[in-house]
Amino acid sequence: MIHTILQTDILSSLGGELENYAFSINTIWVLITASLVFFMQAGFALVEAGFTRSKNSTNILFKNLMDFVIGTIIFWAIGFGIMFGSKNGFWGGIDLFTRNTYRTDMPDMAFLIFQTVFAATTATIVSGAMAERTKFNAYLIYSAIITLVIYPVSGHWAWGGGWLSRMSVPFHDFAGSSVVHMVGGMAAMMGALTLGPRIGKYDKNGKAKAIPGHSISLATLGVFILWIGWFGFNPGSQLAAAGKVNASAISLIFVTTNISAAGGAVATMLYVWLKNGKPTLSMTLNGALAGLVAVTAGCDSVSPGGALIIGLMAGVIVVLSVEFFDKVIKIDDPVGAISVHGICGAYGTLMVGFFSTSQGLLYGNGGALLKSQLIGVASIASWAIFTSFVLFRLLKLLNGLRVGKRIEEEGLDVYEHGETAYNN
Amino acid sequence: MIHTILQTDILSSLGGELENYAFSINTIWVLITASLVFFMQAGFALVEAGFTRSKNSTNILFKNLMDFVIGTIIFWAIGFGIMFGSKNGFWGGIDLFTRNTYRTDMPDMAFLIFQTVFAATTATIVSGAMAERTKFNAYLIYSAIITLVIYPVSGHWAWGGGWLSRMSVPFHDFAGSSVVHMVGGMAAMMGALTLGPRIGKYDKNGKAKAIPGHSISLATLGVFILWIGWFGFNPGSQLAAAGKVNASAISLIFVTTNISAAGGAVATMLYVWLKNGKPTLSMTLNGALAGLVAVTAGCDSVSPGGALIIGLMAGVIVVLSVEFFDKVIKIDDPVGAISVHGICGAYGTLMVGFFSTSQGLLYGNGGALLKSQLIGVASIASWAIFTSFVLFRLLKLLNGLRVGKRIEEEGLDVYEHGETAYNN
Amino acid sequence: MIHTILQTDILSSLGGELENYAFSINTIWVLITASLVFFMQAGFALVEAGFTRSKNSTNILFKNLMDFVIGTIIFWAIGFGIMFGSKNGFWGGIDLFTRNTYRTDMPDMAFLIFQTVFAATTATIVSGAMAERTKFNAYLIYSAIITLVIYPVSGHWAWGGGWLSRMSVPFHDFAGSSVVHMVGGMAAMMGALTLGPRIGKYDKNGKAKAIPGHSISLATLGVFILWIGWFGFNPGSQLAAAGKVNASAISLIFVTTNISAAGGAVATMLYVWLKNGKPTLSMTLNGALAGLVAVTAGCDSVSPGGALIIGLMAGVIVVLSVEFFDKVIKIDDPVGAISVHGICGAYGTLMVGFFSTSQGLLYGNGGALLKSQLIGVASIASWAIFTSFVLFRLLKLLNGLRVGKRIEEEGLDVYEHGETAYNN
Amino acid sequence: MKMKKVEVVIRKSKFDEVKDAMRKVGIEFITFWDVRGVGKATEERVYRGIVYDTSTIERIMIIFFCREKYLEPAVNAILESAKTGEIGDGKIFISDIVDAYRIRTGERGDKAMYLEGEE
Amino acid sequence: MKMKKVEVVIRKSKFDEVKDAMRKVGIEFITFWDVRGVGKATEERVYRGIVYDTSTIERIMIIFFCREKYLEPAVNAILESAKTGEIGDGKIFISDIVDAYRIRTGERGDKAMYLEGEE
Amino acid sequence: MKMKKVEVVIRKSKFDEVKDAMRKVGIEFITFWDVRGVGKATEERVYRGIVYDTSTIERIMIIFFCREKYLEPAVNAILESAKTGEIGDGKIFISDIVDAYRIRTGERGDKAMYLEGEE
Ligand SMILES: Nc1ncnc2c1ncn2[C@@H]1O[C@H](COP(=O)(O)OP(=O)(O)O)[C@@H](O)[C@H]1O
Ligand SMILES: Nc1ncnc2c1ncn2[C@@H]1O[C@H](COP(=O)(O)OP(=O)(O)O)[C@@H](O)[C@H]1O
Ligand SMILES: Nc1ncnc2c1ncn2[C@@H]1O[C@H](COP(=O)(O)OP(=O)(O)O)[C@@H](O)[C@H]1O
Repeated sequence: MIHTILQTDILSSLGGELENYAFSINTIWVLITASLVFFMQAGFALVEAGFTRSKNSTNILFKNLMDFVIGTIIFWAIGFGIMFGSKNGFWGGIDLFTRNTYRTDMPDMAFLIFQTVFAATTATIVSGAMAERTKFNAYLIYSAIITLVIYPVSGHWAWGGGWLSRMSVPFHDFAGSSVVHMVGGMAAMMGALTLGPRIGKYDKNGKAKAIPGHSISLATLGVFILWIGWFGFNPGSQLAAAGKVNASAISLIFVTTNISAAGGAVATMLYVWLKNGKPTLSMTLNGALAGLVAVTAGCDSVSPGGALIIGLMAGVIVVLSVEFFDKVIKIDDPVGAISVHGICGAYGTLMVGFFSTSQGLLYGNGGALLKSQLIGVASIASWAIFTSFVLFRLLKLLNGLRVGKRIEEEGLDVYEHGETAYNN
Repeated sequence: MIHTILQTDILSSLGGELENYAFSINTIWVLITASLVFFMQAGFALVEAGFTRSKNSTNILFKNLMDFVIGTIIFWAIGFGIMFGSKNGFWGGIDLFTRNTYRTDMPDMAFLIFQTVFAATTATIVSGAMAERTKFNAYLIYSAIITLVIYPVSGHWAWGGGWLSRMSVPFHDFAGSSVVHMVGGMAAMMGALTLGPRIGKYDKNGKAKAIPGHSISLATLGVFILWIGWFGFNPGSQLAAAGKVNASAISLIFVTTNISAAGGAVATMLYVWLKNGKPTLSMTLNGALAGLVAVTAGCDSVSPGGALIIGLMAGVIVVLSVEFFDKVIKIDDPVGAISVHGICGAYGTLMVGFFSTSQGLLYGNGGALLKSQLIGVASIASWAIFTSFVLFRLLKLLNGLRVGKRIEEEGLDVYEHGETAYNN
Repeated sequence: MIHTILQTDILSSLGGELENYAFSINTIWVLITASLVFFMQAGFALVEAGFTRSKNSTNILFKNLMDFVIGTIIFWAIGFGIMFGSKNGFWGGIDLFTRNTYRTDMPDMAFLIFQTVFAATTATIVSGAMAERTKFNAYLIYSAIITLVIYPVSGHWAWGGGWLSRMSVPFHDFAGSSVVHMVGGMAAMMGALTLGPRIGKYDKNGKAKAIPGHSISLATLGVFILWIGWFGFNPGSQLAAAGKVNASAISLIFVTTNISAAGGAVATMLYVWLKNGKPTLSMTLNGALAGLVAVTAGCDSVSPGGALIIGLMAGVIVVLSVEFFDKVIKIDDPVGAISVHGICGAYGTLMVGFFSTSQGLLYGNGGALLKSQLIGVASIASWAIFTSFVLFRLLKLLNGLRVGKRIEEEGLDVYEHGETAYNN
Repeated sequence: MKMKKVEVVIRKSKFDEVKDAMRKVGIEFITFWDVRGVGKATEERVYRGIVYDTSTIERIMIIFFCREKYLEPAVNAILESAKTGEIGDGKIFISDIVDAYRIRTGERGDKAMYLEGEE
Repeated sequence: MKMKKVEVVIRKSKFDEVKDAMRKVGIEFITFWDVRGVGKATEERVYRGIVYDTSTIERIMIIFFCREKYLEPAVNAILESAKTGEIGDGKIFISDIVDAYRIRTGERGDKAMYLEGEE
Repeated sequence: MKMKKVEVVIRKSKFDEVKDAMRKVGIEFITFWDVRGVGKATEERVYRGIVYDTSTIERIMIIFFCREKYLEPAVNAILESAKTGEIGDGKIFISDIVDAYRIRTGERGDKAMYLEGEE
């Protein structure tokens, strides 16, 4: 008797202390991984600049900076509330300047910054596909709107307590293959489609021509940075590190993330090698990213072996997809954003239905999760395609989306910014 | 009775354990953020190299490397003691090779490394303003002296228990808008003034001419790196992460830091756009840095909204300041270090007097803190200006500060180092 | 009596919780430092690309990417088991896809990812010495074999419970001066030797000619990235951060690592300055790396002062070694990998025998440790030299190791990959 | 033997078209590089608050050496393909050369200019 | 019609002065690019311990085509503005051209060299 | 006074040899830069799945101006040192110049071409 009274007494007095440490550990984890995710902005900037021509480098770097800047302000002001508020299953409602309380296991501000860097990722994906011909002011507007509403709404469905998370078998997109990457990739597709291809991309007979990027060194550095960023993106999405369960989860996520990336790179390299006779770096870089995007949805629930297979397939898919968009549909996507983020994002989300060790078809759990994944991918993709289609059409109509011919030919740097990226 | 005896007994036996974890958590936090702050060296190196001409790239990169190298050794050997010793209110005294005990909540070595990377930041700021014309050996000497005495002394006043921290309303410079950045910026100003402008910077009529940097790609990458470095700089300055209070503090600091940077960038972009008709990246990069510098003093005590306003104003101030130094005072500062670090550092420190949610004028707390801030800024700036003035004059007299005309014209890389940065 | 019963009761109920936190703290530490070590891949890629000619940039970047990719898969599949299994003192045996249990203080997956990034480092060191003339497919094969067997076996001796760790005075290589760097450096030496020098490296009279790298900006950035990577490499090797002992250990390691790097850089700079009349950056970058490599073995057990001395000497040794290989033995090593990793790795390991504060000769502990260090260095070096010699000879015989003359002259980028690194 | 040297300054963006047009009229060997031109076509730039009037614009310089009979068609091909009609289209300059060698074979003069059996 | 081609190799650091000096005497169109010169002006370099005697120094090559009457003032302007008096100042070479076209208008010869109505 | 201008397009990889060979026959001053050549020597490339037939290959352009008596030895030196025998070795073109100046001294014509007292 004395026993138990005492014990509870002591436990409660210590329990608070202990809880404090859990709180601290989670906070540290979320903040550090948020820093890594932030760094992905630099990765995207370098990949996109490296894969495009030097006459447009200032422009593309500028866009990559500004989408984060604008995203930071807008997501804080409005987007966050739409995504994580609890209004209803479709959207979260308005929480001006994010002042409500959302979490008890970490400070709301930690959660906010983590979500902010995620939101900015979506916007930044788009700039690559629309590179070298998009008006700067149009870019600022659509990147604002993506962070303001497009991303938060479908984000709410999956992550904010919305309808996708309330299905009997909830849609599972752990770190955002669909919520972040596919949304970005689909918006990229609609953007590139609305814009039309760069001058010189297709000859009179409609044959695709190569427009090599200006610095594969920058692009490669960018991919390494994105890769380390993903060590924030995926394990950070656990949103906790305190306790054995969380510690084991984030460790597994590190491994699956890394192996899938490796799988993507090796598959692309080999496939291109067989197909074209030479292993090419620019494509292999896309392959690594494809593996990373694809495993993002299931990084917590697949085995390392499953992650390898997901990555390997992503590495082939991304090549086929790039060529398909380039040569068949003829949407000009200078950096391959549609394929890497859009296609591989959708593919990776579906794979969870097969490879989830607890719920996947291949582990004898039937097709219930797969069905949820299909619903999730279809609904999020539709949302992203529809809203961004409207957005880009409106922008084209009201503001103009594309720079003039002369500007495109001589470079956006000089005409839009009066500044060349490279000088003596 | 038994109760309490037992309890204390158990508590003390567990309390030790618990304290151990707090110790661990703080240590991890300080070490990781120190790593991020270290990375700022790379950021500064890239920004300064990117904003100057390729014929001087080896030189500026070399300087950025060596100031950290020399700072590491000198700050450990002597500087740290001067800053954190407890001799008196003016300086901390000598603790050769930092062997005393300073902290109980983390290992002294963790504190030392964190302070070392801070000290090196101050020195590195100076190189940008004096780029493209300063003798290499002179650079090594003055960067040593800054870390040896200039920075540690005023640092002692504010952070080492010196007189600024003992005022009735203590001076509040949380992470170093003044202690680090303004000191660097003021030394930069005296250095650039003593050197005189680069050949070709002003024409016969004294009109400023543009000397574009050689790679805005490197400069942009540098700013992204600095930005992530700031996620170490500001939240790391909490020097603790254990417990809810600390966890909440560092989370808030992440948010305010990020929002102010965004505010700085967006304000600069818009302001330049309105003024010159085109948004320019090189200036906007400075704007982001201006926002970061400005919020550094108050990142722990302002609200996100306050941080946004501080950043927005910094973004305008930095443009005005750059033009003022360039066109009116005619101090040639190739990278804008004086404006970004000196002016915005001072400005940001003062703003705490207005925007501190607990002590600020705008929150109805009167002008006491603002007065302390004024005293702090004035005294630290005076110290930095005076000592660096003497330092540069002496250097000029005894060693020479500026390379010869021929060397400046053909590039410091070949003549000072026998090495060009770019080859085939 | 009641006392103790109660106490144990409560303690055990809380102890589990506490242990959980220790587990979490260790996991976080290992994962974050693993991320930093991963980032070293980018550092190596940039250093190697920067120090070689632009016509081979795609190739060298590609190799740096692929060795990590292949290493990830192979080390997980087989290498890890060989290294950490407990078969016998010579090798650990096979644990296909790393499914056994190895640790109780952190998740096995955390340990796996940390060891994976280490393994990849060894492979990546080799590419630099063999740059600008090695066939791409040969590279893939040998880099696979290094991660598959060469590195894991000697790794097992020192770190996996093998015979070096079972000596009466165990061999002490804390973070891998020998296990990682010397192995890489020795393989690099055998590779470069088997390949022969680049066309144009030696004139008809056998005089070494300079072949400057194409971008010292990239190389410098690479060194900064390696430096921050080392803040993962060395402190991460503690494999724990929970508790005061661990926290103090990792803090000391930060300081010794940083000071030794600084020592290396400053010594190289001064020595070259005295010798050739000019301080050169490219060599000083090697000096910093030499300091980092050298302190890696003893970073946990030397004092900051000891670390400084180790670094200073490394900075001189690396210069002598580079010149020795270049001018005397005439092994053409474009980036200095043999000297930095091989020679300074061996040197640093031996120094532990002198400078270890607990066991070193200079602290009056006799020569026992030094003897163990000698045995360790000799056996690991022999293993690495012998196996890589066989490997490269076989590769040369069966597959060919070197590209054709025309390809080497016009650049590997175009002929091996159909892709130039730099375009307009 | 009559050989001419033709130097052409064109817009960078027109390079592919010009190259193709020249190939069509039989000019297969050309050498080119990036240059900057100072002329009337200017674009105002602002660097960090300082407006600098620069008339410097990136151009491509093409040179080729050809036998006289190719000259006219080549010039016409360039005039057509490089033209935008806006200021800054560039110039063509023609001068004489007195001798030529093909390094691979050591052939001299006229023979250096075409490949035996391909004409 | 008499037209000349002038090729000038100068120090990089003198470019702005030369350009301004030429503009003053009426030469508004020039084309230039970075070159490296091998000559007597050498600067010893050490790369990773190996001293390499390189006489390679970065220069700027300017070419312009002008009518004969502009030639002398232009040459004098260059001689003055590009001079430092130290080894390595560079050279000026003059040659004939036989024809010229303005791509924008197709104008030929003399007319290609100046803008109608601006003279 | 007879002065010639020699323009040479060579493989990048042959530059050092050519430079040394020329120095041996007395040509100490040359100017060179990177160019790209379009010609018969092609290397197929694939960029992101698109094969692009590019005949564009990096070359170095050397020009030097010399007195006539140096011409033949120089040409021979180049022909020998730049040759690989494979397609793509490049060309040499020779033309007349009418005048030359040394900027440092203002010396003109023949005198601009050699250093007083060094001949
Ligand atoms: N006389 C000239 N000498 C050298 N370069 C010239 C000359 N005229 C034109 N160019 C080159 O051609 C480019 C474009 O010529 P420009 O005169 O602006 O075209 P347009 O005559 O069509 O207005 C210039 O930037 C310059 O590089
Ligand atoms: N005969 C020449 N042919 C080609 N380029 C030359 C010639 N003479 C000089 N140059 C170029 O001019 C540059 C400087 O000339 P240099 O002869 O060193 O000047 P100076 O005669 O004043 O000493 C050289 O580096 C080279 O690029
Ligand atoms: N008529 C020409 N005009 C301009 N450049 C030429 C000409 N002929 C050759 N070249 C240059 O020389 C390079 C190599 O010449 P190429 O004709 O391929 O050599 P080869 O005749 O030995 O096959 C080409 O890429 C091109 O740059």
